[in-house]
Amino acid sequence: MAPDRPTPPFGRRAVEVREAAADGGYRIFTLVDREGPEPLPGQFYMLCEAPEWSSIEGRPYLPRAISYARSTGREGELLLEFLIDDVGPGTKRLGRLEKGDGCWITGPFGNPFSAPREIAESPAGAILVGGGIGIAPLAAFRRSLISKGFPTRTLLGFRDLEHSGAVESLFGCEEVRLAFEDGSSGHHGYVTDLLELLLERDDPGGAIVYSCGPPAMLEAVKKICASAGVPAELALESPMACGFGACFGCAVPRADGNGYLRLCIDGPVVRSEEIATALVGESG
Amino acid sequence: MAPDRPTPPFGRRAVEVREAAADGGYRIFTLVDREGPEPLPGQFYMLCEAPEWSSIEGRPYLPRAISYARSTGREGELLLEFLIDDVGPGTKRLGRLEKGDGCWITGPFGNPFSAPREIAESPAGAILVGGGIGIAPLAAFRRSLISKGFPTRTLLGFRDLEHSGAVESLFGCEEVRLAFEDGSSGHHGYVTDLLELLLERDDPGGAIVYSCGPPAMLEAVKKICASAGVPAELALESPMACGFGACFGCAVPRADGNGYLRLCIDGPVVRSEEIATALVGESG
Amino acid sequence: MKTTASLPIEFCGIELSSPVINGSGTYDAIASRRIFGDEAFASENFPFAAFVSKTITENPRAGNPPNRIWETPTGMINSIGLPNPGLDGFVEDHLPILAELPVPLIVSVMAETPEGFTRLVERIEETGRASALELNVSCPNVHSGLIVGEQPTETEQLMKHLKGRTELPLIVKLTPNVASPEEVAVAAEAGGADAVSLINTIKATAIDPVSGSPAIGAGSGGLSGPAVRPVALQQVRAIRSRVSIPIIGMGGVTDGESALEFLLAGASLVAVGTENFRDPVAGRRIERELGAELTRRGFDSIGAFCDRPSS
Amino acid sequence: MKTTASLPIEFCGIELSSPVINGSGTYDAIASRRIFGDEAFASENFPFAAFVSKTITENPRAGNPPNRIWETPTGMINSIGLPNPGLDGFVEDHLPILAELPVPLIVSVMAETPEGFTRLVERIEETGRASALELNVSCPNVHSGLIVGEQPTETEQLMKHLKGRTELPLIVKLTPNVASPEEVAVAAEAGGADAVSLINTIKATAIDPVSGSPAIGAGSGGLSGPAVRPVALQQVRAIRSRVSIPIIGMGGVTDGESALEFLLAGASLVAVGTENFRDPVAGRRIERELGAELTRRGFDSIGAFCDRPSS
Ligand SMILES: Cc1cc2nc3c(=O)[nH]c(=O)nc-3n(C[C@H](O)[C@H](O)[C@H](O)COP(=O)(O)OP(=O)(O)OC[C@H]3O[C@@H](n4cnc5c(N)ncnc54)[C@H](O)[C@@H]3O)c2cc1C
Ligand SMILES: Cc1cc2nc3c(=O)[nH]c(=O)nc-3n(C[C@H](O)[C@H](O)[C@H](O)COP(=O)(O)OP(=O)(O)OC[C@H]3O[C@@H](n4cnc5c(N)ncnc54)[C@H](O)[C@@H]3O)c2cc1C
Ligand SMILES: Cc1cc2nc3c(=O)[nH]c(=O)nc-3n(C[C@H](O)[C@H](O)[C@H](O)COP(=O)(O)O)c2cc1C
Ligand SMILES: Cc1cc2nc3c(=O)[nH]c(=O)nc-3n(C[C@H](O)[C@H](O)[C@H](O)COP(=O)(O)O)c2cc1C
Ligand code: FES
Ligand code: FES
Repeated sequence: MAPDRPTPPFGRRAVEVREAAADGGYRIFTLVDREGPEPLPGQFYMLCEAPEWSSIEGRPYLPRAISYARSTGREGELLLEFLIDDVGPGTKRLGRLEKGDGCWITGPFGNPFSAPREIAESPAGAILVGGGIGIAPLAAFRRSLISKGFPTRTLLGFRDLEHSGAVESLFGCEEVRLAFEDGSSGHHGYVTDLLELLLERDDPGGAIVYSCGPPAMLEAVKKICASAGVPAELALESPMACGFGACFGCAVPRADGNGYLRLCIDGPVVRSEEIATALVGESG
Repeated sequence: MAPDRPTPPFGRRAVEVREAAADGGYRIFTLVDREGPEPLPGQFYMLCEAPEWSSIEGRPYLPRAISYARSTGREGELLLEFLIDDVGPGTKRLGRLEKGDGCWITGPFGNPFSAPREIAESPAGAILVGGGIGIAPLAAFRRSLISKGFPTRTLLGFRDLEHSGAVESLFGCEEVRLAFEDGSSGHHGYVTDLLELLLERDDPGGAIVYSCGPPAMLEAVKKICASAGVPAELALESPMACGFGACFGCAVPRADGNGYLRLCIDGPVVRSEEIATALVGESG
Repeated sequence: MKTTASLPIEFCGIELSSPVINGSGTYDAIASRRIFGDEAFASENFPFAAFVSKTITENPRAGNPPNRIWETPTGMINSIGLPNPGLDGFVEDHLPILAELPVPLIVSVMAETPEGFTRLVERIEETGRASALELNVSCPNVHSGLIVGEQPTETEQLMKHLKGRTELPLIVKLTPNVASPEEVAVAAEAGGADAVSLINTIKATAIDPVSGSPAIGAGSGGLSGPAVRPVALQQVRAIRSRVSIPIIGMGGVTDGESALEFLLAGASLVAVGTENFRDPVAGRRIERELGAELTRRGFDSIGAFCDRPSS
Repeated sequence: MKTTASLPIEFCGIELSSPVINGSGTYDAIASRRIFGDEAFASENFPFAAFVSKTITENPRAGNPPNRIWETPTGMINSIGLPNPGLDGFVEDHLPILAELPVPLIVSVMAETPEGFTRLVERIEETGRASALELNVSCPNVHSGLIVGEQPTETEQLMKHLKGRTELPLIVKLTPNVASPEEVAVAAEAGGADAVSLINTIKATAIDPVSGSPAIGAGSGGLSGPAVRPVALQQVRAIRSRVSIPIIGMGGVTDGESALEFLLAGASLVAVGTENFRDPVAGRRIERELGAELTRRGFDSIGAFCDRPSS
C-alpha cells in the first residue's frame, strides 16, 4: 500500500540551523534538512537540541513537537522554517538556537490538512483561522492553497501587536484580517468574532474552515462551524513524547465515545466532528 | 576565636570568566571574584556553570571541587586561575567555559598547606611533588614559598609532554624537574623516582615534602617519606557534593582507625601520617 | 579486524542477535511501519533483537484520559492505562503484521485472575507466533484484591498455575514499588518463571504549577527514564544475588555505557524504554555502543563478557 | 505594597518564620559556622525556618567506607551511614552550639529498640533545647529483625510506646521503599505521631563503568535530588488523603516552584536536602521564591494559601 503521506527517514537525524531571529513575540528559525522528504502543510517534526538537551532541572528531556511554517528548497536540501513561542523549558531551549547550531529532528509526522476537495464535493473557498503560535501550520497551508489558485481568506488573532510580528513574512497582507485581544490594531477582540461575522454575513455555502490555535479558540471554532453547518479541520496539540505512535501519550477523546485518537498519527489535523472536545488535557 | 583560614561569603556567588584557553592537555581559565577573600595555597572552590549545569543525562548536577592554581589582584577583584583535566561530565563542562561566561562558585574551602615552620622546628627546604592535574595547588604554594625566600625544589610528573603545557606559565623553569611516563623529555618514569633519588642523595634533614597528584602517586610519596623520615603534607581528592561539611560524603579513613576525616573541612591537605591510605574510594 | 564485540546471545532457548530489546509499551512496531514504511521492518534496521508487545488484556481497553504523560527531571511520568485491542483484536489484527517482524516476538499479557492469564497464554501460544510471554503482574487479583506482583505468594501461585500449561518461556515483569523485589523474584523463580524483567515504572506524580492540580489525568502514573536508573540497577543487583534465572534489566538505558551497567549489575538482556521516544532507532545505536564498550574492555563477544571472572 | 507573600506558619505548636526547613543530614550548621563564621548563625542569614539535625544514635558511629556519594542523572546516591558522635557527644559537644541557632531545633534520632528511642527522646527533651523530635525509623528492630518503618504495626507500636513519654512533638520520617507508605503513615498517626516527614532516600546504586563494580563503598545507598521529586509528590499526595496530621514534604526541592508543588500536594512544610549542597543558602532563596510564587497566585500569606478552597 502506498503511503498517503511523506515517509520520514527511520531514526533521528542531525540538522543545522541556517538562520535564527526574533520576530516580534515569537522566535523564528530555519533548519536545513538534507535527508527528509518534503512535508505537507499541517505536519510537524519532533525537535531537540544537539548535542545537549537539558538543564539543571533535567528538562527539557524529551523532544518537542513543532509544526513547520514554511518549507522551501527541495528534497536533499529542504529549508524548514519554524516559529517558537517560548512557554517552557523545551521551547526556551529551541528559541535559543543560533545560526550554525546543531539540532536533532525526526519527522515529518502526522496528518496534513486535507485538500478542500477531499472534504466537500464543490468547495467554494477556504477560511483559515489562526490564533497565536497556531498560525505556523496555517502559513504553510495557505501558501499551498494559493499556489493552486484556491480562494482563501485568513483570520488571525493575537494577544498583542508584538506577537503578530511574523505575519507579514509568512502570510503577506492580502486577504488576511487580524484581531488583537488588547485592541492594539485590527479587530479588538477574538479572532473567532471575525469568523462568526464572516459566516453570518457571507453565504457559508461551500466554505471550509481550517484552524489552529489555543484549545479554547479551537473549541469556539468547532462550535461556530457546527452551528453554521460548515465543515472544519482543526490542528490540535497535546503533550507528545515521541511523535510516531510509540508512547500512546497523545490521547484525544473521540467524539463517538470509542476511546481515544493518538494525536501524533491520527492527527494533529482532525475533522472537527471526530473529537469530543478541543479542550484536551487542560488539567484541573 | 579568629578563624585560622579565610572566611568565604555565605552562599554561592556569580562570577565571570575573564580568560579561557587550552594549555596543552589541560584547560586553564581565570575567574574574576569580586566578593571572596584571598585564598591560601591548597584551598579549593566548588564550581558550577551558571545558569545551566546539566546535559541530557542530567549530569553534571552537583558542583565540582577545583583547586586554584594562582590568585592575583586583591580582595574586591581577585583573579583566580584554575586548571582543568576533563575526565568526566563536570570537568568537561567547566572546560568549555569561555571568556565572558558566567559561573557559580562557593569557597575558598579547606585546609591550606602548612607553612614549613608549622611542621618542623628548623625546616631547611621544601620539596614539592606534583603529578598531572595535581600541579595546580602546588603552583600556588610554590609562589608563596618563593616570595618568602624559602628554599624550594619542585618535581613534577606527567603522562606526556602535552600535559605539561601549563608548567612554564605556572612554575617558571627554575628549580623545577620534570618526569614523563612516556619518556618524551626529562626523567623517563615516575616523579616519585625523582623524589627517591633526591632524598637518597641529599641529606633529607630539614626537608619537608608537599604533594598533590593521583592516589597511587600520593601513596608512593607517603611511603617514601615515611621510610626517609621526612614529614609530608598531601593534598587529597575524594568525591565531594558540597565542600563545606554538609554532606559527609568526602570521607577519608584516619590512620588511627578512629573513623573518617571529612576531606573538605579536615583536608584536602592532610599530614601524611594522619590517613590510613591515600588510595581513597578506588572502587572495586 | 573486528572493531566491536560480537553480540549474539541465547535467552531462554531463543537465539537473539544482541542483548538489546525494548520495554513493553514503549515502541509500536505496527505504527512505525505505517509511518516509516517497510524500512522499519527490515532486519538491518529493526532496532531491537526481540520485540516485546504492549501489554494485551482479554478485553479491549481504551486507556486513561489525558494528560497521560508529563516530563520530569531526566524522566517522564506516564499513565497510559494499557490501551489495547483485547486478545481477539490482537490475534486477528496485530499478530499477522507482527509475524513479519525480523526478530522474535515476546507478547506481554495481563489479567486479573490466573484463569485469565491462562486464556491469554494458551491463545497466544496456539498462534505459534510468539517466542515467549511476559506476564505483567501489576494488576490487582480480582479474588484477593491484592496486587499480584506485590505479593511473593500470589506471584508464586500464579506461576505454578501457568507452568505446565505452556511450552513458551514465561518472563515475570516485576514492579519496583515494593520493599523487597528480591522476595517477589525468588517466589517467581520458585513458581517456575523462566526469567524476570525489571523495573516497571515507579509510582509518581507531578503537579501542574499552572492549575495547582496533578498534571496527570488519572492523578498519578509511573516514572521512567534516566532518573530511575540508579533504582533499577540496585534492584537488578539485589535480585541477581538471589535467583539464578536470567534477568532483563531496564530503567533509563540511554546508551552503550548505561546498557553495560545493567549487564554488570547482573542482567542478561537490557530493554530500552523511554529512550525510544527520543529516537526511533535508539535500540540500534545502543547495541552498537554496547559492542564498542565491550571491545574497549577487551571482550570480543558477549559470551566472553558473560564468562568473565566475577569481580 | 508587599511584593511577596508573608510566610510565617505554625507547625505542631512551633512558630516558624516560613515553611522551609532542611532535610536531616543535608546541612551541618556547626560546620557552616566554622567555615562561614558567625554570619552563618545570624537570623537574617540562616537558611531555614527550623534546623533538623543529622540523625543521632545512642552510640557514636563512624559511618560507611568511601565512596559514600555518587552523582546520577539529576540526583545523587548517598551511603553516609549516619556518622554521629552518639547521644552523649551530641548533648555535650553539639547542643551547646546549636543552642545559639536563630531558629527552632528539631533533633533526628534513630534506635533499634523502643527503649533505645525512649532514652534518646528523654535525654534530648531534658536538655530543653529541642522543639521537636524526628524519628528515623529506617533501621531494623533488633528484636523483630523487621525494618520498623516498613511495617505499619511496628511503627504504630513504637509510637504508642513513645507517646506519653515526652511532651515534644514527634515527627515520623517515612521510608519511600514500601509498596504503600500510606499504610505506614496511617499507623504512625494511629500510634500518636504529631507529623510525618517524607521522603527519605530511595534504595539505589550505581555501577562505576571503570571498575565494573558498584560505585558505592557499601554496595548501595539512597537516591535523592530532582530525579526523585515525582515519587515524593505522589507519596505526599497519597498520604495527605489518608491522614490529618501535618506532612513535611521533601525530595528534590530546588526552587520556589518545586516547593510550591509540595504544598499543593498536601505538605505543610517543605524540606530542602540535596539542593543545599549546590548552594549553602539555597533555603533562603527557595523561601524568597516561594513567597513570590504565592503572590503571583494572589495569596498574600501562607495562611491564605492553606485556607484556599480545595480544587
Ligand atoms: C502537533 C504540534 C505542533 C506544535 N507546533 C508548535 C509550533 O509550531 N510552535 C510552538 O512554539 N509550539 C508548537 N507546539 C507546542 C509545543 O510542542 C509545546 O509548547 C511544547 O511542547 C511545550 O514544551 P515546553 O518545554 O516549552 O513547555 P512545558 O513546560 O512542557 O509546557 C508549557 C506550559 O504548558 C503547560 N502544558 C503542557 N502541556 C499541557 C497540556 N497538555 N495541557 C495543559 N497545559 C499544558 C505546562 O504546564 C506549561 O505551563 C506544537 C505542539 C504539537 C502537539
Ligand atoms: C579538593 C579537590 C581539588 C581538586 N582540584 C582539581 C583541579 O584543580 N583540577 C581538576 O581538573 N580537578 C580537580 N579535582 C578533581 C575534580 O573535582 C574531579 O575530577 C571532578 O569532580 C570529576 O567530575 P567529572 O564530572 O568531570 O567526572 P566524574 O565522572 O565525576 O569522575 C571522573 C572519573 O573519575 C571516577 N571517579 C570519580 N570519583 C572517584 C573516586 N572517588 N574514586 C575513583 N574514581 C572516581 C569516575 O568513575 C570517572 O571515571 C579536585 C578534587 C578535589 C576533591
Ligand atoms: C509510555 C510508557 C508505556 C509503558 N507501557 C507498558 C506496558 O504496556 N506494559 C509494561 O509492562 N510496561 C510498560 N511500560 C514500562 C516500560 O516497559 C519500562 O519497564 C519502564 O519504562 C522503564 O524503562 P525506561 O526507563 O527505559 O523507560 C511503559 C513505559 C512507558 C514510558
Ligand atoms: C548526603 C545525605 C545524607 C542524609 N542523611 C540523613 C540522615 O542522617 N537522616 C535522615 O533522616 N535523612 C537523611 N537524608 C535524607 C534527606 O533528609 C532527605 O530525606 C532526602 O535527601 C530527600 O530530599 P532531597 O531530594 O531534597 O535531598 C540524607 C540525604 C542525603 C543526600
Ligand atoms: S506522541 Fe507518542 S504516541 Fe503520539
Ligand atoms: S564534600 Fe560535603 S562534607 Fe565534604
